[in-house]
Amino acid sequence: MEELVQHIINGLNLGAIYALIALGYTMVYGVLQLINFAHSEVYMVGAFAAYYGALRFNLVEHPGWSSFFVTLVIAMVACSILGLCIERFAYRPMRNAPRINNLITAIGVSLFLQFSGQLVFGADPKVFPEVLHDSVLFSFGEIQIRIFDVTILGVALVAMGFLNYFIHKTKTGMAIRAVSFSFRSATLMGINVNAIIMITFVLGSSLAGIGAVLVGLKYPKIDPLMGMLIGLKAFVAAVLGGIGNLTGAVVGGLMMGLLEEMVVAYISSTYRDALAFGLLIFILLVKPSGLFGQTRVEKV
Amino acid sequence: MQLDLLNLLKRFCNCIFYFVRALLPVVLLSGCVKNCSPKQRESFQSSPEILIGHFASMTGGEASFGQSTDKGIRLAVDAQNVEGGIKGKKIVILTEDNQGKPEEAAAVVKKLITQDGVIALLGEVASTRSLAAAPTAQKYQIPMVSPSSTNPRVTQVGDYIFRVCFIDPFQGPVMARFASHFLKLKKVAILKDLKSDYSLGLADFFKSKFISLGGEIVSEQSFQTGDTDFKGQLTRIRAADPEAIFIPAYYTEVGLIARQVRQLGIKAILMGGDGWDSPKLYEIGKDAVEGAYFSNHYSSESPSEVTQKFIKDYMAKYKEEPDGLAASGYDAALILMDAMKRAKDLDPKEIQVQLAQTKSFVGATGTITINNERNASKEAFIVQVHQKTHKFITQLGAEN
Amino acid sequence: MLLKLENVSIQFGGLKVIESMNTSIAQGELVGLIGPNGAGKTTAFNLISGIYSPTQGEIILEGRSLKGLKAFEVARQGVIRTFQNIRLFSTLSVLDNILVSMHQRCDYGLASVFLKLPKFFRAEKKFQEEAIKLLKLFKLDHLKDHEAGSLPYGVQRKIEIVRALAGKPKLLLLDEPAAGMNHSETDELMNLIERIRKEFNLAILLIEHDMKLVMGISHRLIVLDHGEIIAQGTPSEIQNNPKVIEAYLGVEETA
Amino acid sequence: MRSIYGWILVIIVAAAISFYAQLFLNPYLQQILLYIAINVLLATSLNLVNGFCGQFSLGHAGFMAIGAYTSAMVSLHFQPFVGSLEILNFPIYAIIGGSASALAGFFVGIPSLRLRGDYLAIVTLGFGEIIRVVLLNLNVVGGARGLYGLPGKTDFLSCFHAFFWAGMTVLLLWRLVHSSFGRAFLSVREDSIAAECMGINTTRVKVMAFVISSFFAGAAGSLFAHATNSLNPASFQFVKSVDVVIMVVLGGMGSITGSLLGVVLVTILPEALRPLQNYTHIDLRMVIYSLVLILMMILKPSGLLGSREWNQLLWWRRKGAA
Repeated sequence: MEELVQHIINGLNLGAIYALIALGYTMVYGVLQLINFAHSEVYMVGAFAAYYGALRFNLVEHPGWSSFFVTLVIAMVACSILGLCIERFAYRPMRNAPRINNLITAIGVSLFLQFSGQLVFGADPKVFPEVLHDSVLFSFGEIQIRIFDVTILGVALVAMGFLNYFIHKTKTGMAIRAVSFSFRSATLMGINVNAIIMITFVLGSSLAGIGAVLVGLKYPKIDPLMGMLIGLKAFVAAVLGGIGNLTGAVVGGLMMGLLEEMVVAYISSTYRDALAFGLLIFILLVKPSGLFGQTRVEKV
Repeated sequence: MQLDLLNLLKRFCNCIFYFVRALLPVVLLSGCVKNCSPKQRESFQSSPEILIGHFASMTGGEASFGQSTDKGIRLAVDAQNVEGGIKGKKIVILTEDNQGKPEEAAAVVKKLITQDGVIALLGEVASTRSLAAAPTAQKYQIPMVSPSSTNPRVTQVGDYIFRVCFIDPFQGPVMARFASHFLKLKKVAILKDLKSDYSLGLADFFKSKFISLGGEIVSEQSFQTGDTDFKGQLTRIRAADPEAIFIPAYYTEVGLIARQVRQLGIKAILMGGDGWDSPKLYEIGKDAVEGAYFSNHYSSESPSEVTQKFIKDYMAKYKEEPDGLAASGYDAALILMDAMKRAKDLDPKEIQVQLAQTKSFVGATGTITINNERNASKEAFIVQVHQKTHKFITQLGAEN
Repeated sequence: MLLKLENVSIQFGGLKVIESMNTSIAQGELVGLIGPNGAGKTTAFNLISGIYSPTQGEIILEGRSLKGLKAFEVARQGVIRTFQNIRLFSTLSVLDNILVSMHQRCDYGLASVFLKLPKFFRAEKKFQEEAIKLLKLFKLDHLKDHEAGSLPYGVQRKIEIVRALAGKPKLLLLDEPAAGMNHSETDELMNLIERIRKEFNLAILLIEHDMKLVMGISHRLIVLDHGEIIAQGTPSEIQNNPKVIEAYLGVEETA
Repeated sequence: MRSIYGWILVIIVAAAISFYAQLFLNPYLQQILLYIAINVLLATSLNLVNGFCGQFSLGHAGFMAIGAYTSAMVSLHFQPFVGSLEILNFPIYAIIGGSASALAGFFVGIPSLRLRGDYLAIVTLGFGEIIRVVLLNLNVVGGARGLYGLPGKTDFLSCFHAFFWAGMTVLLLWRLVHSSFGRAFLSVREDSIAAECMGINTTRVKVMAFVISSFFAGAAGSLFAHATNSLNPASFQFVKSVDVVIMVVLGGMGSITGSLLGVVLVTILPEALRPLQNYTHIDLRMVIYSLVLILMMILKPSGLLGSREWNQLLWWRRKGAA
């Protein structure tokens, strides 16, 4: 029985990280109907920005909550800047090109960031600075709750809470939702669509930055290709929950984390990735728009 | 349908134009590439430099392995060039990237041999890419020395394929003998990397030997290169309560695995293979890898002055500590150049003959003798991780 | 009786869009379907052409029920429609647009396509000639290689009708063919519709707001309001039917 | 009578290329030429689904993998012709590989064709990844260790065989697209609801496109397996599907000539950039490749040839297309 609880804790942890990154995919898709493949690379750059930032301000010497938050801010700022650049130079010119061209551009940007990352940061894996010490908070029997587990869940919940508040309670949030419902009518209603899209990219990218720091602390190995696998899984989670729907991304992320953990724990670890995609295909065939997405009926 | 000759003719030449138009770029490119680097075989003697090809994955998933090997090779070659090269000729290393893809490795080796006219090949770290390239090297009779492919089948491709590292059937049992004789272990778990043939090979040979020595494999789990979370597999291993966990993988994953082993409160001893050898192992693993054992080509503490000289030169040139792959690359280049020095002339056939006769060559990774299967028979070092250093424990030779 | 609707109704969620429609269309008859905006005319079209399936009731074509048939099976039974907002294959040429509807009658298989057997050439020639004959009827054959999407609005409307005709329909559903046309074009369209009805012995169901056109050529009219048929009959009967006037013009405020 | 011209032309061109390759090109460039032939099969077949039929598939590498592994397993155990006639085995392997992956195309096509646009892309992407993971775990096909010792040489005959397949694929797809079926594909791309109302069974048309395209992808897989004499799941990653999609999109969606151009460019660009490395000492190839891709998408969204074919480009055969 204790094994199960331990697996659930691991699963929730993994799921929280997937959810944070999935939110980035969902927000950009909501606004631009674009699968932002480059989002996984924004996450990677966030991790490296935190790495170099922590070394630059030698936060490693005195780890603790203050330097943890400084690293978080560094990563969020770096990711937002990168997100803005991608939107400005790669996606804005493509605004009214056919959907497939947007997808190819997104893949192009993702490949570009991967390979230039290997050149700039070097291909060898680096060690993420330990800005926060990990220790067992409390444990009963075999089960252990560590500081990192709590921080990850805590920071993820705070970030999602803020996002939820921002999207549903503030004016800009309403504008973002308007743009995601209908691009043209939002422009007619006097919403500065470019600004809204930039804000969406900033929000999505900073969430990826938070995810990067959390992953960096828990799994302190970073390399230029770290974004690929976790990005694909977070994207699958976003689609699972219903691409374009915020709650869907969070639920999808948590579900993905838990299910992956359970498959590895009780079935066989070899089929872990196959599970992720098998689940995705099953859900999409049963409910094409994902768990929370609303089916868009094509009007004749 | 009356036969309209003119229309027929027009349609016919349209089709010709259609295909020629599609193939124009091919003709253009190949033409230009062909005559801007015409390297014919006979000109080996006349060409001013000795060309050695190094095919490696400089980008893609295993870029850091390819790059370390390349640094090791260039260190050895630059040192030799300072002493006037070989037979008065400067040695040039042509490194081509195969992005970690087997089919690219095959194409790149063909380029190095037939277009650049290399007289010898160094490469590849991973057995899958060595196996993809070996048939080509054998077909054109260009000697190929692999620094660290441990799959036994690589050298069985042909008599022009050599390696300077031991093979899985040797390294796996060495660790198994160490575990059962030295550490007196009975219950061991295995965690292997599904996507790497190096890991699968080592795990299988370790398992068969360990069981034959009366040991028991209590749990066998696997993961994939690039994974970061191993809690699921490790929780299952914890349930099997092993005395030790054998993790035949590269240091890139082992550091993280070790941390999570300790986080889950598993006290088992950690064991591994030559893939662990890198200063980054301790950087990532911190105290989780303290006291872990792994088999390796050499120990950075080994008294042999060739090893110490290698470490000193490497630190001087690249300002970072070398890892096992760099040491293997260094030795592969040294052995190849040693064979070139002994060869009558720089003909690949001659070099192949000399390579086969390499006897007890003292390299950075210990004394290497190329046996008749063209593998390196050498001692395996068992080392223990102690802070940043890998403390020398013992040396185990082949089964006596 | 070509087509019979037996208390057909459909609801989206709670909203009853069509309320037990009972009507029929005879062979060769031209029936006008009129009613204020949002009365459910286009939904009725979608029901008959198989895009929506009715929640209750039955649609019977020549004695056979269309229940459960997909839109393409209904089309192959001979019920072909045009659309309110033009849905031509815009990047294809006019000729290709017409040929698409003939695909259902294409008798050659993949083998004859890959090996270009004589059967393929014969069928293609037959289709081409048929299509050009139809286009000549509408005096559009000079545009056959033009991109359909780049042609003027009125021409695109006609092409959509030709495309429907190419499917050899028994019942042709025209959804506001004269929308956005001026008087002279509407008159020309009226004669054209009359001509094709006679020449191809078609039954036509016509949705139209232009009363001059509808009253002019319809044999019978069905008036739809809020999803219910409030009146059926000849144009003259409908013109002074009080319910129809009320539906269109609303009731005077009694003092 | 006219139907044989196509085949004669294919044979002539395949023979011409093979002669040229044997006489002038060194083995490295012959290998690249073989990869071009294989990519022609992949790109033109994917263009049928993405370009002509408007369905967006990101799992083409999965179909190629099925074809490659099925034909490799067959060729390891079953060689009907031996000695000089050995070349005749390879068309059989290609057909077996193609049919196996056509079957897979049928089973993937039926459920996933209810989806539209991005969702179909995701399901096909998922399918490609599942195939790769299954192959990794199947020890009977060598798993991560890979499959070795497949027959096949890069000599005149195998080069001719590869280019014969490439030419045949272009010819067959050209004829298919210029027939009534082709118009059915295009109508589904333009407006599937309107097509359905004109009597086109859109589901059957989409499944047919999927099955034909996966047949040629399977055949390409078989050619690939016997050109490199070894197979490893690492060659069929998601990046491989992306490469094929890039060839189709760069060349021009809905233009077979465009795909040919896309294939030649995308296969040759990374190889042509290799010499650049000696000057810059760092490997910029992939960085330049992805930059070219982004710039192409911004400057010429419809691809090099848009949806125009070669005959529309020639001045004397100008088809009135505006």
